[in-house]
Amino acid sequence: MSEKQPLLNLRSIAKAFPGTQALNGVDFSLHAGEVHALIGENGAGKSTLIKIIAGLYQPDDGVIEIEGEAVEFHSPADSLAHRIKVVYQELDLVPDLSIAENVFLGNLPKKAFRTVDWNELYARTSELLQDLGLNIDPEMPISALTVAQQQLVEIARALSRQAQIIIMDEPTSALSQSEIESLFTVIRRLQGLGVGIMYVSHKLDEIYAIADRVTVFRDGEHIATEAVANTRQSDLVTWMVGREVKDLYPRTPGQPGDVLLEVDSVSGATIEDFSLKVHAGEIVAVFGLMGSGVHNLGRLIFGNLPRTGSVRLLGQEIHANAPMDAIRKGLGFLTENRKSDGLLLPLSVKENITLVSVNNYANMMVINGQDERRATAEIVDKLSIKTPGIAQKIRYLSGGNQQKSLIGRWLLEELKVLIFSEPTRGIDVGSKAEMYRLMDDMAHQGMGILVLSTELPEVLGIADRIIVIRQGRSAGRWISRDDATQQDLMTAAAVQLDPAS
Amino acid sequence: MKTSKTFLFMALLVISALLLGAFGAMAQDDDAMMEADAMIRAFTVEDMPEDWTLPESIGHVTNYLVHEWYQNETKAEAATAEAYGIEFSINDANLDLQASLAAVDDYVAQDVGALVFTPVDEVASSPAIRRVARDRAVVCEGTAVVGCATLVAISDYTAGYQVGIWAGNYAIENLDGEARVLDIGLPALTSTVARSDGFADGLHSVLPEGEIVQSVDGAGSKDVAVQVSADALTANPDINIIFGINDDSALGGLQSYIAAGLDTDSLLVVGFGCEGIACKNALQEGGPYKVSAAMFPEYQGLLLINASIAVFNGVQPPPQIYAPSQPVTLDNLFDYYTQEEDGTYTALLDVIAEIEIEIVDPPMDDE
Amino acid sequence: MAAIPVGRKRHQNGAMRWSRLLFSREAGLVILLLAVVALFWILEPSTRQQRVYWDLLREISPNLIAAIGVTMLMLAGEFDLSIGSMLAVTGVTTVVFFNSTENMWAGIAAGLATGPLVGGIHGYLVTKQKMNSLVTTLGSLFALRGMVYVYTNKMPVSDLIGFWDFQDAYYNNLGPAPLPFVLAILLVILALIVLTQTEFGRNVYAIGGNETAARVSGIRVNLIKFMLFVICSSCAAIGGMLLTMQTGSGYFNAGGSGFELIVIAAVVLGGIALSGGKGSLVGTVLGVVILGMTAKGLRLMGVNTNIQLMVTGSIMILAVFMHSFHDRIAILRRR
Amino acid sequence: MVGNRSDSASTGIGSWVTRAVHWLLHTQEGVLFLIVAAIWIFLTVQSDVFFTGRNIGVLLSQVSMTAITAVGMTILLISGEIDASVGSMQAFVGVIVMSVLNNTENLALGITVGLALGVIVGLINAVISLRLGINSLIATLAMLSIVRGAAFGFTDASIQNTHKIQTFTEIGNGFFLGVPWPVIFFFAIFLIFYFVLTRTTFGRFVHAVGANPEAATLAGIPVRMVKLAGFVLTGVLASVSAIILLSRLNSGQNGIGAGFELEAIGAVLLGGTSLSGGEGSMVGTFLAVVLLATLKNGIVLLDINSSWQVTVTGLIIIVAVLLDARRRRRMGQD
Repeated sequence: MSEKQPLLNLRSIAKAFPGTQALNGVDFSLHAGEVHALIGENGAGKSTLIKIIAGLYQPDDGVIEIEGEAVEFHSPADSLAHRIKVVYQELDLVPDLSIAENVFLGNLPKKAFRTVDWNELYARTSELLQDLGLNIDPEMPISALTVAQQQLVEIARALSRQAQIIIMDEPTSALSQSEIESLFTVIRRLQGLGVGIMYVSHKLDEIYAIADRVTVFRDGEHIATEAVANTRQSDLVTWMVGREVKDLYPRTPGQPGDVLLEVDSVSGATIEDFSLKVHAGEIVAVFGLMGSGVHNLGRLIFGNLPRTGSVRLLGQEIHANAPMDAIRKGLGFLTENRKSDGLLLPLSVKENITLVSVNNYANMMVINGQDERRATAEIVDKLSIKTPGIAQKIRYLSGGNQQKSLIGRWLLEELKVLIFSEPTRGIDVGSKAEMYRLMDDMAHQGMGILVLSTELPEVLGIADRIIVIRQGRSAGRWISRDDATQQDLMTAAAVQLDPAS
Repeated sequence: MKTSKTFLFMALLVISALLLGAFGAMAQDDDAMMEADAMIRAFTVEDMPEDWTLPESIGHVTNYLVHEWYQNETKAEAATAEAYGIEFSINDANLDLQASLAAVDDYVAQDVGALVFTPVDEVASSPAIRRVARDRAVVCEGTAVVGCATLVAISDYTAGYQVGIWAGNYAIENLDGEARVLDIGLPALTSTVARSDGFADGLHSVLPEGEIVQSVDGAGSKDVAVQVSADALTANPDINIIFGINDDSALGGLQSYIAAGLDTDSLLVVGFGCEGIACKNALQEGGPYKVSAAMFPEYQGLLLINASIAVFNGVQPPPQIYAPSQPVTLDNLFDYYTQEEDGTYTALLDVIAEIEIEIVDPPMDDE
Repeated sequence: MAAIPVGRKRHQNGAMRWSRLLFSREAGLVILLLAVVALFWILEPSTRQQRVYWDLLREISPNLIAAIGVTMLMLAGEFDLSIGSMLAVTGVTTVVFFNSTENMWAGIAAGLATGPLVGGIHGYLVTKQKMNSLVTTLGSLFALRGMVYVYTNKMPVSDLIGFWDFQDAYYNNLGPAPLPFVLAILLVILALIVLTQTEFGRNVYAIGGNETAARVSGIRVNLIKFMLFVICSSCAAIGGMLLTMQTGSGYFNAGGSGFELIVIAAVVLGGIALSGGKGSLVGTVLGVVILGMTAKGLRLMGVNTNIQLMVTGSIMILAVFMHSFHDRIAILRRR
Repeated sequence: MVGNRSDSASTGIGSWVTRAVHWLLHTQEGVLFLIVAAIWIFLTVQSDVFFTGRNIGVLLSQVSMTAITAVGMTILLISGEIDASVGSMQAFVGVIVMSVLNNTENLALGITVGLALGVIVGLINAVISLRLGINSLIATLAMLSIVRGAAFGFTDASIQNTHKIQTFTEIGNGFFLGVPWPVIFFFAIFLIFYFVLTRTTFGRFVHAVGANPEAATLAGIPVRMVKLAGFVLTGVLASVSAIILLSRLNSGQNGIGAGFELEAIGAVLLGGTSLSGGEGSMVGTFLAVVLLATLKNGIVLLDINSSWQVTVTGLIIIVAVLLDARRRRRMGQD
């Protein structure tokens, strides 16, 4: 450890919420010019810690020290005053304000009578953005930017406050590989300027790429802090899940059966002329970068977006624009946006799980409560969803358990093919492994699985056959699991794709 | 209840003082006023003085045209104006004070010869009316507003007093001399307060032990009246007289009485206005609704147009031109109206014009 | 990737701004207003006089002033339904103080003070107690109106002293312009400067656009919302003061015929999104004028009040549809 | 989560009591129930006539119109939409049904026409909100004006009862086994839709489309149809209220129903239904409606100045929302 005074030092921080002890006396320190990664499964207490540092929560116990001095944060303003800036996972931008106003939000340059100094604002924003390699008009509304550009605006916001401590919460979750690379470049530059960066992520490879030290939390406890160079990936995983995860990708391919799903020259949204087939007992993956259209593909096949071309399930045509028809014929779709497109947050676990299949427990529209509860309980058991009861509101479950509930929603239907769009986005390592095992099981039971993903290790680990999608078209041929290499897929996906545009 | 009475009284006092102040200066010549009053009661243009000119247009700002009273009255105004060859138009404020005052401005912008004004609120309309009345003939309808050249209205207190006497006598003859009254009033307007007061005083003049058991605010509309009277009737199921400051209030009270499952044989309902079909039908049914203080909108419409013409010609009428009122019952209804085949009623204007009214003044020293 | 000189960019933006203006919501509203005026010009001869328009400006002044506060509040994503009842609270308070203190300024001060008082209560309940503002102010719509009813016993409170200056001010003019409208426009300009040129104003937009973002950026969301509730009720109080001048009395039922709905309709017509963060005060002004002109035109034509309602309702649907259509075009243009 | 273990262990009365206490203290319905109970006890002590069959009958039949409309509004609000046009519907349906009855003397026809009007206005609301994509609050506020205008366009006078159909008068004023018919309608409608909302797939879909329309679409639920059904249902139930009101007033009146929408929506919100959709309770609506009616009834029974009705209604709304907000914060929901 460095002998220098740390920029930020958190000692035995504790925070409880009704029913849970979110943090139980954890420590964390951050030095100038350091990238210190914080990892842990969902529910480990990472986001609670971030919110405490940001001044959104007040700790029940413990000390926060900035350069050796104990401080108390009563509001985000206090935290910002100590030049701490959090770059949140879910982007905190105001869509209808200009880029410049977003960068300087809460801190606009002013002239006489507390009016905004627009010239100063735009000039300084231009400078900051150019520093980050972003050459855009600061007067444009933020909604005109791509997600990656918005991410950079968030970082520009941190720079605008001359933050000396920047906390990045899952900064790469919406970025493509090349965009991640340019983010890392920015991080290294900030490091050189003496900024301390707390880097929160699920992606272990990123930690090896960028971080100096790593701290692991589990269930609100501090487990370990080590120099990254001295740790192996398997150690990290063991610390996070509290046991050894031998094989994250348990795929044991079986013999593919008949063709179940046939997608023939489908076009629509950003997709042009895309075809694929999924056989029984097979896991097929479509890999693409963000913006490649890989997510739209799922919606086109499922009939949630207008399309041309044909989609057949067991030879039967699935109508465009009618998810109902797809479901009736045995096709399911697990969306990539769990919160916005999947969960019914105000409703119970039961109601979320039986959303699609509720008709099966109903006679003349009247629901048989007993049947429904029994079916739900079976699913909860089978997927080992952690919940105090099936009547619990789903908003209180962790991300992984929410995702499992959403899968459970489809398991109650007699499906032939299930489309998984980003099956493990935002869930922790332990749940990931369970998720993959589940997909493997489903394939062995004769279902066809179609995975749409932007995560390369996942695609390589779980799929039997892979195709790459680039700018809405298939890029290259089908590759079998055994022939696929990280290099090939990345090249196919990224070539000709300008990250900044 | 005591404080509210005092309050009412104070307000009445203030308003009368204001009225007196406004008209005091002009009250030089009673004879001239009586003459004006007589001229206003003329029936045709021929009966009017030869040197009078007719305004090109007359506008009427009403406050609640949904009500049958205003519909029948404005119909009569329109018919009279048409007979005279005057352009007549109506603008309805629909109980919105702002809209009412804006409508006054609009008539000024249209440069109407004379303005008939029914206030949404008598006090709040006064500044606007005073301003407009400086160079324009403004005649108030129903309720007095300071600034109007004159008011065309019945004597609310008198009309209430008359039906009060009628009700008292009825109670003596048919209700064993017992009168326990539910008063469905409207405290917002002085005219409707005067109706309730007149009724109570009239009743007491023949039946001193008669009792106003409860006074509720029916807002002058049937749905509110039904609601508030239903609760009042459960609190006091022995009520045997319902008085309403208009027919809707009275009929609403009756409706609640029926819905409460009470015996309608021992009930008397006293209405006010009898301007529309509802009252006349109810009288003919022979149920508990036996009497209403009729105000004859068909004749008031005519008076309003005549008064407007008089003021337009610079004549100073008395502060109030009393329109006829009369307790009507099934016995005398057809003295004043004939019923047409389609069920509608036609007013017999010449009979109505002959009704003699003796104004009863409210006691001023009632504390 | 060379940096573009700042100067050139400015220039470019000038052209961009003009095209933005041309395709803005406000441009659509101006066209709608002109269409309404032209229609009445053709149909009703009396609308061809100047004084009709001066009358119009005078009569919409209370609504306009109240709409300023509602706009600012709605931009931050909150609501106030109680403004109609505020008119009565202010009026009655003012006149009661006229009569008891016999001092005009004391009455005016007391009347205007009701704004911050009621707004402060709303602000406290919404920001500290985390109550939903729509339901809270629905409650105070009834509570305030009821208190006025109880206090006045539904009798108008008249100015017994006779502050004629106070009453005349409503009908006085500054040059050709009605005094109330001059006041309203001054307040509009002030609010416009606050909203577009000060940090406070930009923070209002930020809160409405993304409250979490505003919060984590150190913007004191609760304080700003509290102030907006105070501003909104105060604007309604000023509106109520104008009505008190016009009527020379405290009317218990002032604003009781759906004043809040008329104002909110005008604000929505002006393009303020119900979800907050979007729209401009200029739109609100146009919205108030369009609704006022429609009502006035129909009144001058002698159209029945309830038919007026139908026309107003249809115009609202048309305008809101126009806005949503405009939003879609704007998204297309951006692509 | 610790408590659950002991719940399953303790059986019978113990767990029942625990659950009842939880309901009373930790739900909006429970809080409302406690307020209603307190006021009922107070009024029973204060007034001899309050807790009599007749007064309760009056109280409930007074509120039946608001209640029936509020039942539809609860469903609509849970589905994430709102209908402000129900106030004008009271006038519009009233004048038309009365005139149909007068002209045809056919009760069934009159009621059918009334319900059909509910369907039509509901459909128009649905088309404007769902098809044109206009926020339903704004769309139906506009419809509030338009429907009122239509009522006035139909007739400028109130329409008196000239058909004298006895059964029609019974609808609003009659009794069945000593219980007023409006109360029977109200309870029947409440029970039916309580069942529909909590025990049927339609009810489930209503919750789903309100909670997350996109998720509902992806689950194969016809979101627009469900919302449309909500609009139509609200329209029809507003018509039912209008017909009962018509019978009680015995005449079709143009001016009635102003502010009725605020009363109905206010009751639903007071009952704990969320403005943002997905969450709501029919029982809460029921209790809220009864609470508001009790206040009005009590104020008249105690012969307090009726202006207090308005004040107290407002204050109760604020207090109930305050309690709910505090409860939510205690539960850590915000």
